[in-house]
Amino acid sequence: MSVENEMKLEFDSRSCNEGFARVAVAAFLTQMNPTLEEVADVKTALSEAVTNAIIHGYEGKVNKITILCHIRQQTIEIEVMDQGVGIQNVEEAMEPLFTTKSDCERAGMGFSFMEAFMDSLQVQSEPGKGTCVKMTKKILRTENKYER
Amino acid sequence: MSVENEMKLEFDSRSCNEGFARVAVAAFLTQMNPTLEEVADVKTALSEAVTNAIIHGYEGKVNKITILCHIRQQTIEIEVMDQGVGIQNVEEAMEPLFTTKSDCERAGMGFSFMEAFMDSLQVQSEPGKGTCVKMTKKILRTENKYER
Amino acid sequence: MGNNFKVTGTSLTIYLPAEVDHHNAEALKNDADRLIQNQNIRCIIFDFAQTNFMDSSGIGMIMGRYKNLRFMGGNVIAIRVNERIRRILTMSGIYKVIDIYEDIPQQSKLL
Amino acid sequence: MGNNFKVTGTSLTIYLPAEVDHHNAEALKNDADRLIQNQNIRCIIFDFAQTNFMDSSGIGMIMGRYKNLRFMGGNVIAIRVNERIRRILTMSGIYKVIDIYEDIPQQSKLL
Ligand SMILES: Nc1ncnc2c1ncn2[C@@H]1O[C@H](COP(=O)(O)OP(=O)(O)O)[C@@H](O)[C@H]1O
Ligand SMILES: Nc1ncnc2c1ncn2[C@@H]1O[C@H](COP(=O)(O)OP(=O)(O)O)[C@@H](O)[C@H]1O
Repeated sequence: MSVENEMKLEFDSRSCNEGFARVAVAAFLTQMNPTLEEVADVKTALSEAVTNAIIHGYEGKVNKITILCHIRQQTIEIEVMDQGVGIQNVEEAMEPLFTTKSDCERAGMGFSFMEAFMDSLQVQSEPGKGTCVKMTKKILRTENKYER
Repeated sequence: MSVENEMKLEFDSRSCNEGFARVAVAAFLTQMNPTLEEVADVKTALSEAVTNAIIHGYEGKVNKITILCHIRQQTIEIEVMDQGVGIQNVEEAMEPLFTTKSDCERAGMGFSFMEAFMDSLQVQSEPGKGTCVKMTKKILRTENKYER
Repeated sequence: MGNNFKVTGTSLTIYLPAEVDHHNAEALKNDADRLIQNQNIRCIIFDFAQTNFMDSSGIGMIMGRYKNLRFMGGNVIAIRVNERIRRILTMSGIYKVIDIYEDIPQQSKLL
Repeated sequence: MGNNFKVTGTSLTIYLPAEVDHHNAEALKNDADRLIQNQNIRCIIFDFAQTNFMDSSGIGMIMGRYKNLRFMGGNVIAIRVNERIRRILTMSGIYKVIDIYEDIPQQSKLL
């Protein structure tokens, strides 16, 4: 395992890329030798952020989503960015069950899941400019030779 | 499956990212519903190009490698780019068994494998500027609902 | 839609895919709702046997079907959930309105 | 290095990882060469039972060990290769100098 490593992923905001994004980030995470539980946690949080960019940020229109992953020592930092509509009131948006798309059967639990499964969550957003969700998680296990 | 989809992946030229790059591209490919054989072909060709960027392009130094994948209809196009030392004589470099790093036990088969496993291969390179390897492959199978 | 649905009387079993995310949930929703309307469905069984991933889009999808059915006096249950899925269901609070069974409850009045 | 190597007399079995690429090959090389020197190894068995991926870096790694051993009058074989690996070995031409067996040849003079 490198103590420092970085990757950037840019893709179309199509729902068929949600699974792809999860696999790519999980594969990058593997070098930290995480538990299955930790991988599942990261995949869930990432899935929420990417889905939000597709549904809320770009409202279904095709545009670019960027994921930035940075490994530093035992911590993975993940940023999910869109240049979509942005969020008027971030504090309100982050409240459990809050959703602006209840007609689309959104549960309003995206941010709650991100908070529950990661160690930290920061949301930066500007209406009309876009949204950046930054999450970190400490991965506890250590290196395994010849395995990734 | 979208008839058109695109992703860009940028990562450090560390050997521990070779496996990650393969998984990411394979995951992107999955939406085309490829056979296991086709996935293995693409992974092998990609692995050759990424390894070359790490070993030859950057000669072991840490810098950025970019992978661009584009799906158009039934064809996947993959570009692997580095801003490394470049190739003096591309034609010669592409000859089977040719290698400039036989001391590192290189088999000189990277380009041969890329050609064998993909439908087309184009290499653009400028000494001192870097190298871009562009490969395409037609994926024959069709959509499977609910699966990726 | 083929293997993803089974109708028995007024019961609909939905065999969920390996990953229930926004993409897959959208596709399921449309097909499920067509069946629910056309076949006068009163009970939905979400079968998680193949599922190892679900996020909050899955919760929204289940909740949506629950609301539609509840409105007509129907029932929704979840079966064969693994530890991870159980945790997601628990965190979401959806377990309060949807029962989780090991397998299809044979004697149940639900079916 | 633990589970990746087994020495029996002057034979070294190398249990290759799931993916033999440049990254994994480099790590294997160093450990293998240390054993080969210290234990007076005369035969290397590359065991592909766990391997489902190999690229030309793997070919270079096998070829390198072959050259070292050949120099001292030794032998190199590959066992338990799947269809994909067999194709890679065939394409590379390495099968001309390295024998491929279903499993460890018990009666073989090689061992
Ligand atoms: N990337 C984004 N761009 C714009 N708005 C967003 C974004 N992410 C979240 N939001 C807003 O925050 C609300 C709450 O998000 P979340 O907790 O994920 O619930 P849900 O996605 O189910 O609505 C959303 O309904 C939306 O209004
Ligand atoms: N990205 C690159 N940057 C610079 N040189 C390269 C690059 N890719 C290939 N080469 C040159 O082409 C040669 C042949 O490449 P290849 O067929 O992959 O064999 P090998 O990697 O085993 O040497 C290399 O030895 C190297 O000199």
